[in-house]
Amino acid sequence: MKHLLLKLEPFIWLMFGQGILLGTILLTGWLLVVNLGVPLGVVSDAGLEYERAHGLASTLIGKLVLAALCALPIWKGAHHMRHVFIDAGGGDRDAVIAPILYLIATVGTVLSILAVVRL
Amino acid sequence: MAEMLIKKFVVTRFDPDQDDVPRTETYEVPCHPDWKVLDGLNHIKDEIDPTLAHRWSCRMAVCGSCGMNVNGEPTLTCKKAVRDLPDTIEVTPLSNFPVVRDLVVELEGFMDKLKSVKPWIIRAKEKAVEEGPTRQSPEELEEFKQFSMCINCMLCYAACPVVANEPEFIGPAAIALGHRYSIDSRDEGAAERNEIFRGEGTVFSCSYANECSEVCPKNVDPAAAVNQAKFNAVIDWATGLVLPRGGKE
Amino acid sequence: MAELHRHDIVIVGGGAAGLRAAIAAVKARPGSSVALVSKVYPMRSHTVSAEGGAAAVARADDNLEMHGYDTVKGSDFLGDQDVIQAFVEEAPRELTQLEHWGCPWSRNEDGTVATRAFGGMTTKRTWYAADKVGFHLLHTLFQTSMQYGDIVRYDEVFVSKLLMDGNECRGVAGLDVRTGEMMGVLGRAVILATGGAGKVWPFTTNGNIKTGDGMALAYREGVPMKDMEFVQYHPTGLPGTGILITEATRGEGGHLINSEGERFLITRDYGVGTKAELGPRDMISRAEVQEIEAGRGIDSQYGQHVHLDLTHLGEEKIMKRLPMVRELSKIYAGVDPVYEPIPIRPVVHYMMGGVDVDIDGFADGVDGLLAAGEVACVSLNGANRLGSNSLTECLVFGARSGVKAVEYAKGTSDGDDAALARMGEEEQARIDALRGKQGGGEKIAAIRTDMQSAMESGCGVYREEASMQQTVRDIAALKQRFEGVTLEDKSKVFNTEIIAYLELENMLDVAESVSSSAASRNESRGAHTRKDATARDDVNWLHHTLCYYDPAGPRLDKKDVTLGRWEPEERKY
Amino acid sequence: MANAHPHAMAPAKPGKTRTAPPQRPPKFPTGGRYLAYTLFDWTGLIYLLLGFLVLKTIWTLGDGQAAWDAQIASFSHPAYIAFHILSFISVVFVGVRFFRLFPKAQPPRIGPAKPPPAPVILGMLYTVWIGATVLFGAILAGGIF
Ligand SMILES: Cc1cc2nc3c(=O)[nH]c(=O)nc-3n(C[C@H](O)[C@H](O)[C@H](O)COP(=O)(O)OP(=O)(O)OC[C@H]3O[C@@H](n4cnc5c(N)ncnc54)[C@H](O)[C@@H]3O)c2cc1C
Ligand code: SF4
Ligand code: F3S
Ligand code: FES
Repeated sequence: MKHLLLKLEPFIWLMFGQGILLGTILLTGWLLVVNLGVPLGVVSDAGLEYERAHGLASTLIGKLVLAALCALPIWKGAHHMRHVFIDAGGGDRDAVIAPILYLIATVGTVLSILAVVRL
Repeated sequence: MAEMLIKKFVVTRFDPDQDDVPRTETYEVPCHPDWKVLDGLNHIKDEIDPTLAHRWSCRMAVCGSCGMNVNGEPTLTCKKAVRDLPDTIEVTPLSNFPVVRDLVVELEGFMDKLKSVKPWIIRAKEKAVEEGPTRQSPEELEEFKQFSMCINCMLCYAACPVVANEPEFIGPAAIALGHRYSIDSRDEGAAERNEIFRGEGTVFSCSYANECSEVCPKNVDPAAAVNQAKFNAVIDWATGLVLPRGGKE
Repeated sequence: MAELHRHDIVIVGGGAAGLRAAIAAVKARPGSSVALVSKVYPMRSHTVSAEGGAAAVARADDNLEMHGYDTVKGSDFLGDQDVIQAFVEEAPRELTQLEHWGCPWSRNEDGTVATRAFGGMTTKRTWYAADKVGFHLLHTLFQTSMQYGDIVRYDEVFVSKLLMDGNECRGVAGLDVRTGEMMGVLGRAVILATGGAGKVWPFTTNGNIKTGDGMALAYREGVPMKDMEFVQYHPTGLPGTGILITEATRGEGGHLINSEGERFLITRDYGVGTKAELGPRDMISRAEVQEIEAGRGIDSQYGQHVHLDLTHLGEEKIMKRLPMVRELSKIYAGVDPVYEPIPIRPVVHYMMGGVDVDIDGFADGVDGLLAAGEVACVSLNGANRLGSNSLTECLVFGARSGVKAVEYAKGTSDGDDAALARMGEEEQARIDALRGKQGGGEKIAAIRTDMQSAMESGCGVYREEASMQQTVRDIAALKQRFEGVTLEDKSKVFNTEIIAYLELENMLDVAESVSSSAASRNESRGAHTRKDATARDDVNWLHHTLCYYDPAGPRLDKKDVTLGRWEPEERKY
Repeated sequence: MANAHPHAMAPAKPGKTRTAPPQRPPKFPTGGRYLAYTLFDWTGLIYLLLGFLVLKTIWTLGDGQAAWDAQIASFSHPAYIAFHILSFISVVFVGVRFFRLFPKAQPPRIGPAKPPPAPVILGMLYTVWIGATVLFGAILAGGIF
């Protein structure tokens, strides 16, 4: 397991790094409009009207962006939670904790892909 | 003679022959305003308590022996002025290292790690002296120069949260020194070292806390080195996927 | 004695000279086992603090002959010319070798190695890596040495005795600082590379570890100390700490200024002629002292000083060529050389003298013992070393002694193990008795301070019969007082009080040989300047001084200087 | 002061004398600069939850209008508002901290190419961040397309 983890580190870092980079860049707009602007009534909800949203999301670019928007932050989160455990002194249990977290991230990724595929 | 500053030095003491665990001892030290923390410690050793053990030599911030935690911050004691510190100066051995005695920490672990990154020029064929010096442009020199400034003072190891928790982690200074050779235009060992960097306690253990660079007294910026090495390893891995063989430089 | 470790050769010291010797040895005879014993981790050795550069002919407008002549003249004709010849020939190879090992030498635009001007050198022949040359050199050597499995390091092991089998040196007794145990590190040849002894003086550029241990070790076994009276004062040390501001500041165009704002090396005649700030160190140090004595010094809480002015060089050049000078001035003198002049005064810097060795590094009078680097006196530097010759010396003669030592080791025997072990036991017993030693209540620090002031008053920049004789007597008295030292630390682990004790013991022996050698030389030559014998006297004194250990007091002798193509002439620049 | 891992910086061969165990940096995890680092790590939890929440939101888009409208409406719940404000702060914090560190992680050469100097990279990152936010926000808000 440890060995596999070592082999996967570059991949994990790629996803984690993009989670911070792309994740942050995309989440900012999403949060501002979908999660805060519209619910607080600052931004009109016209843009989130179902037909329009579904239409835009079903384009190829829409699918890619949305998949990245879910999956990448999950990788960032999983990797950072691994470090939260390590920093709390759980370094010795890393061989158990890390696979669980990355499994969660993998499941999240698969679901993200599914979510956009079924649009 | 300038006005003396009276400082209270609270110093960690540990003598494995006598103490189970470290304890602290407090000394009143009359300090000349120009003194560094190291001068205070030397005063204690010379005039108050000759049993105090601490390492030092150059007193000019270049030999790297005198690293300790001063008021919780990893510091070169020969560089930190007492003037800039509060009345109570707490001196403890560097964190994240086993303590040999008093303020002296175990360095063998670092020596093992340093050696493991092959910090020397690797070439397919050693160049003969008769060929004369290699040409290297000032720009090529600039690329690695910063990372060659490391004085092995271990402050970065004392500050890094990952070092505290992952014993295998090669750590900032050693990785910086390995990376320094890998990006030297005279070296041909990058692939070999990348292999090492992908082993256990790799560059990927680093969570980019950047604390190493914050405390580094020589502006080596080891965090940059570690993360450049990481970046390289990711690129290596990715090109390896595209071109399964020969993708490595 | 806890352990005996057998090797082919043993090197004491992990500075430039020791590391270079170790690498040369394993390369010359692959498979030889080389022990490298050092009282600190090698990268802490004081080579690390060298700033300015290392000399070797590199430019088209330079040649070996000029480097040779500069060195001979710098030495005030006391350097052995065969040694100087060999040195200048090997120097470029050694610095090139360092380049191949990764030393980050500063570069010219075309990618060739850059060189700068240094005091007493006719042209730019000093290779540099900004102003951290010693640091880069040491770390390059140390890191390079790590790849050789045959170099076995004993870090933080303090050598306190040479193990002798009759007249042959067959190893060393080392105190493992970590455990407090003695170990015998045995080899068929031993190279001393323990560096200089600046700590014998109160005000020095040298670090805490430069206590002349190797000199004392050899001295006590009957090897003569050569030319010990020649102690280099560097003209630019920071008042208070003695931290060095490199000569490269002058090489890059810095000016020395007195309280009247005068560039005194130009306006007054101090013998440096048009070289001005690029004159040799002995002359400039004397000029500074004279300026201060004439009332043109600047007052400070650390006594009088003069100024080194770099402000006209500009920030860019200072940051590129002299970044460490700026850092050191800011931290340790509170001035920023980009805007203000740096306060400086002469400071003890370098030992021209040392263990008397021949051109291959073999010590005089004991078989199987070699020495290289600052601890040795191969007579390259004579009465005054030229700046930047010494790092190169460490490399050239370090490498040479490494090769010679393995050759020698091949043709000789291991020596009598039992006798060596017995000697080690005795040394262990001596050290064991020191822990918590009851004595007359004398303190190490007090004796050390008294020794340092005695040396400053008798063996300073300017010397006189009466004060030198007084220092000789003072040192003898301090050796008496040393018997009464009381030690408090009873722990075996990392007992630095015992180290301080052993170092003081060594320094007292070095002080003894320096002061008696100085008192014997009745002329002024190079760094040895007498107010009561101001002229150089080639008729009676064109020879080396030898100083032999004797429990009753040192014995002095003379040795011929090897002349060659350059006849002594008046030293004027 | 908490202990560090008992083998932190321990040598391969056991030390020659008994040592006191390594201590963690005295200010770790919440003193001084460590606070920012620790918080940075903990934003992982927010990103994890947020990632799954976005996932759920997208999923409902595939479930039809009713599910989608209900999902969007639920965001007005004060608990969601609070979480999303926290999320927004986290996201900005992560961006600022990481973008500051990002340029120096570029090796001096990537293959034969040289990355632009650090200030340029930093400028580019912020331009992209702000630009993308405006663009993405405008699309979501129905301003364009
Ligand atoms: C501040 C400064 C600046 C200088 N700048 C220049 C310059 O620009 N150019 C130049 O050419 N020269 C310069 N010099 C001189 C030059 O640096 C030294 O002469 C040279 O580095 C000496 O090297 P070394 O190998 O002989 O000794 P060191 O580097 O002093 O090493 C001595 C070694 O011996 C070991 N040792 C000592 N005693 C014992 C013992 N009892 N047991 C075990 N080990 C022991 C030490 O641990 C150490 O490893 C400078 C010197 C100083 C102090
Ligand atoms: S990288 Fe900096 S802090 Fe770390 S050992 Fe080197 S000089 Fe010290
Ligand atoms: S502090 Fe440690 S986590 Fe990485 S950036 Fe420095 S090595
Ligand atoms: S004593 Fe050398 S770095 Fe502080």
